[in-house]
Amino acid sequence: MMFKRVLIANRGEIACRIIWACQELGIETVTVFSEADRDALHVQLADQAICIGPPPASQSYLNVPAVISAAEISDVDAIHPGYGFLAENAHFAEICEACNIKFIGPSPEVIRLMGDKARARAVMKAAGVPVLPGSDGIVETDEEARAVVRRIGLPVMIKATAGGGGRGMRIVHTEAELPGALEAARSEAQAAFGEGGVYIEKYIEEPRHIEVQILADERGHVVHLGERECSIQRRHQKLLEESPSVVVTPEMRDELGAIAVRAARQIGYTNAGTMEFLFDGEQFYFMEMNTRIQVEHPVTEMVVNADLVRAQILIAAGEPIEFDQPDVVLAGHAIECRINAEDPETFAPSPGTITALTIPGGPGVRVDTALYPGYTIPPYYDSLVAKVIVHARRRDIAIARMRRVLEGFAIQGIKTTIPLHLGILQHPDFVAGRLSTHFMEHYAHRRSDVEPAASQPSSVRSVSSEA
Amino acid sequence: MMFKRVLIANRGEIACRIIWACQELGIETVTVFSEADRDALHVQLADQAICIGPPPASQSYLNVPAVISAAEISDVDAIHPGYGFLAENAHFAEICEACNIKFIGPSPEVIRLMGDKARARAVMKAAGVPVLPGSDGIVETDEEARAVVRRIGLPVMIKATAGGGGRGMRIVHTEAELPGALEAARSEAQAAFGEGGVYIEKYIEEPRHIEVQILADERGHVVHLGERECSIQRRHQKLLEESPSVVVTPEMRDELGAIAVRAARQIGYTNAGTMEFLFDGEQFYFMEMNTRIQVEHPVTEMVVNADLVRAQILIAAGEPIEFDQPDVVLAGHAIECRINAEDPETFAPSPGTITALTIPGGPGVRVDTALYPGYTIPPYYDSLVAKVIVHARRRDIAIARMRRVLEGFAIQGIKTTIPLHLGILQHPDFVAGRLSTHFMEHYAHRRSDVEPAASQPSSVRSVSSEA
Amino acid sequence: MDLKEIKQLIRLVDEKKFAEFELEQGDFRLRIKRNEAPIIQRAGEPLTVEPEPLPTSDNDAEHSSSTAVASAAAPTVDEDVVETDLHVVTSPIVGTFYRAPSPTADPFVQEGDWVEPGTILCIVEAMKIMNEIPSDVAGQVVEIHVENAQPVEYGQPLFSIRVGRP
Amino acid sequence: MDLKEIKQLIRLVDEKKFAEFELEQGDFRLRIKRNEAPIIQRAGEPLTVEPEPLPTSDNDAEHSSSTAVASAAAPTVDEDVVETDLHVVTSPIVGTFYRAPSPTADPFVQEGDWVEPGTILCIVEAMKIMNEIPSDVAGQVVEIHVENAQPVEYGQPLFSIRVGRP
Repeated sequence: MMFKRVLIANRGEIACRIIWACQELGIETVTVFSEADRDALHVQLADQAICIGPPPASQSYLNVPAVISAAEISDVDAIHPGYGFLAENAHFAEICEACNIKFIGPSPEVIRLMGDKARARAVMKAAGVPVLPGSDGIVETDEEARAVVRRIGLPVMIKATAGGGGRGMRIVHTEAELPGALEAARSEAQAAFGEGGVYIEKYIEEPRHIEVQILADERGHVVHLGERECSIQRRHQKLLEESPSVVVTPEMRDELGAIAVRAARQIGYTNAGTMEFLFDGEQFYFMEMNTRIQVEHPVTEMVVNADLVRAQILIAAGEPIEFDQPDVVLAGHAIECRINAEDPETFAPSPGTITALTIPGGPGVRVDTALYPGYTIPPYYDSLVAKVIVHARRRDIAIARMRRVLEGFAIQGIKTTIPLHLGILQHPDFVAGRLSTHFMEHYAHRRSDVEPAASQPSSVRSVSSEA
Repeated sequence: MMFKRVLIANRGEIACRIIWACQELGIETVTVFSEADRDALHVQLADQAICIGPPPASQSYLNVPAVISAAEISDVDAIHPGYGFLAENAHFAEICEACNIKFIGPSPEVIRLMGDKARARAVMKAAGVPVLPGSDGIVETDEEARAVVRRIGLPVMIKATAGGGGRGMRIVHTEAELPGALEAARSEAQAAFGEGGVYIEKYIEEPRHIEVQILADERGHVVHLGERECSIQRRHQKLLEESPSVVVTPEMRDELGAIAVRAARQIGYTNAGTMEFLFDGEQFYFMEMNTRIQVEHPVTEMVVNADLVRAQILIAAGEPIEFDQPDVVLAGHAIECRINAEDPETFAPSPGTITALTIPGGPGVRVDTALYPGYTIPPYYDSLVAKVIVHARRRDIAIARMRRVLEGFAIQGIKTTIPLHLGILQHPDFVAGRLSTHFMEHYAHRRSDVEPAASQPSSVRSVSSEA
Repeated sequence: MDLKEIKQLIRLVDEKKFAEFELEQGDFRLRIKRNEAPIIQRAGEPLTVEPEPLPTSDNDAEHSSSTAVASAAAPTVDEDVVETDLHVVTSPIVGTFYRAPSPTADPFVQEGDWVEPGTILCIVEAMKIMNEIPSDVAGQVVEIHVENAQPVEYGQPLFSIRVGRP
Repeated sequence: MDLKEIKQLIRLVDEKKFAEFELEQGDFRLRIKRNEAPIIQRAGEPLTVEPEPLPTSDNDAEHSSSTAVASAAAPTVDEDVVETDLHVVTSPIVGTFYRAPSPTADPFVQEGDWVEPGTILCIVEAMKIMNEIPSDVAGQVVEIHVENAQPVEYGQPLFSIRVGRP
């Protein structure tokens, strides 16, 4: 039965994106906001908006009782958590269930399982998903760790089982480093996540980050929507994503997709989800599964002509997926740039007031943003201010299109990462599709070699960084 | 050989659209502007901009010597005429040729042939294209006219051979009306076009306007890109277009496309062109061919994932079309609304300064506009200010998407036709796909029946008309 | 026009407090513009544009009535509430406002009642938990801003209390 | 207008706290703008964004040099051009500016020459046609704004002529 009213427990572009999807389905929208977001676009787009707390996210967007209470007083049927904030909080999903409010996402059990990286790895391995050679779950002692290293060989990566965002991670190149690295990773994980458990995996030197999007309805129907390549990262934050990946052949896509679909079925996955893999040039290794919509979902939407947020809502309402696996055909090439309100040189956040905004149009261009002229970006939340997505018949045309869109995209009043993106887009390795998750380190390194001081690559134009 | 520099002899959204296409191809752009357009977006986007005259179009954008002279002083390889202005001016195309500047469009001969409606009809008929029963060319005497009417039956339409925009047209329901209608059409045509020749065609009561997009390169390769339905018109001005048409089956599309491709080959057509047909529910009848890019080209771009302006430029540069007929697959459904700066009730032009502008994002949304906040729309040119195009897997989703985009599209400072479009989008006949070129007359009629005074249909929301 | 005449014009425009002044006379053109209502800029803060709600659609009409629950309440207080020693108790949580501990009980306070710091003013129910909201000042309740059993958002004004003792 | 007079104007505009001031007089153009509060809100009007030209990209830098051909010419006039009785002859067409009837011939006019209405000042070539541009006033040519054989756009200043007789 279709929802009458949905609460969006998020802010920024993804809150707008979810409101748009609800509007197209004829669903009323209720949004929550902190005191810092009274003028935010999501507050203005929704049918109803409820202030749930002061600016810090811990007291508003992450405040479970406040969000649930807002859902209760507005009498919604379901909550869409977006990404970040409460999106992968199993406890929150449980409370929704207890309050008879549908959480738009997988079950709390699946969220919890996939949130424990060591357990997720074990479950996926059991489901026939290739995983990196490594320890069977958490490594307790140095002796255990040494045994694992001797079995799988160096280098290895120590990872926090509760991890994310690069914290609690250590690369180990020699056996001698092992005890110290274990200790450091454990205490970092304890500090960051309140849980010190770590596990060990084989470390791949120059991997690509390739992920598979799946959709699973509550009637047992699971489809995959091909892959996204997200190798362009800085400190484990994705900067630019594309679909399809230049290294994935149709055969590899079918195989990887089939593995993902089978595993999703096996763990009882429902709603949208993403399995992230490392690719060493020959094989894929499961890293983790994200049990939510992802920032980069639009590149998949562009190449398969689907609406993933619409699909999430329909699935949560008990509806079947609107298409079958054979309907999913990746056509053309899509690229997304995440535009952050940051200094493109120092990456220092650049909150402020938008004094001018011009969004270019034309074929194959999509811009998802919560900005509008006159809007003041508050300093409390993450710095993503716009997602620019382009689609074209070929990757080279998509790159040319993204360059012209970014060069014509005027955001005044703040600094943005547009000049950085323009630099990436014309980098010979990027143009040739020679990517790895270390691309940005090499990029920064090369730049500091070739061009000392703070100068930009000559053709990186400072489109929007001049206030 | 690819062009180094192209002059865009136009303004508004289509000038921006052409500049964007050039930028993606690495081509430098030169744009011309009148004194009224000094702050226009196309002037700001181009690499170079040349003032060619005072505000009236006759002294600037329609001023052939000024445009050619601008092309000469800026040393361009080619001119893209856009639509309107000089786009179907055979004389202009000839001068370009004489000046060794490539006109991005078909040859002057083909433009001239298709500009003479009676000759075009005869040539198409000879090329095997179905045309409406009617006179063989221009009708000189009442006797001739009466003979034609007796052969093809009433009602008939009298049309000016130099016609366009509904001028020089008369519908005749009885033989008695014939002499007076001929006289009236001739003198109207004489006054409007300086040429009084008229011809007679069978009149179809409730036709659909369906047109076929073709591309023909200069190497003899011709493809069609399916049809667009443009039945929603007001006084022969299209308001809303879609692709595909709900009444065109894949078999009909193949057949109509094959006819269009064959005819294009026969007349030596090159570059982008559109053959417009009337459809009486059973058969298609050729009306005319437009020898230029059309306003509504984006709906085709969305469903076939192509870039028609890019294709025009590549073809003019002697390149082959980048795809073959089997690559052209119409996927999903696209709708375009032409947003005019007009009062949605009276259709009075509403020039003015844009005080706020918010363009919604999300999947399948494209907005081509030359507006920006602070821009003042001059009163000299046509009132089209934005084209909103949506694309979705199904027509019903596309309609829902267009509604939410228009409801969220804020243009402040001027009145726009957005409320009118919202009214059309929720009209039961539109939703059911029951269309004819008289849709708007019935729509206006029904409204004045049901709702007297100036009130809007209850759910036509005045999104943007409040300044 | 010579300098002297231009100066005279400038002084006149100034004196008359016009916002804008334009004069064209053949080749001569003069334009003067005054900044009547400069946007408030607080020290150390970025320039703030009027926080007028973005007009996106007629949804505005609907949602502004909801979003304005908190923001509009304060500006619409009655004449007699506009006092300098008035203290406003706002809701510390999102929830449902109850004036009494149970449907049949008497309200915690009425307009006109005198309260002390710690006096329970109302309950805001959130997630089935009844949160008692105490007064943080001593004074007289002059206005109760919310009807019984109505939803309240974070920061929404509940009571106006004139600070003091009887 | 000489420097002293311009300074006087500047002081006056400053004193009167105007936000913007523009003065055009023939070739002379003065524009003063205060940066303090760029957003003006007039009573009863929606918030108006400064109609400043949209800065889209660094193309700006390039094309403004082209679009500004005409508009920038005035502000960069030399001291001696800042005169009140100055007449500017602009190009009536787009084309190429020639100072002489043929490459080897003498220029039609030089700076300092006296001209009558109808005196040919230059040729603007458009589409292979040599269009002779006559003076429409009597006076002395004080500045020639365009180099020989350079492209000119519609409305671009070509000559400044101090109106009068020798």
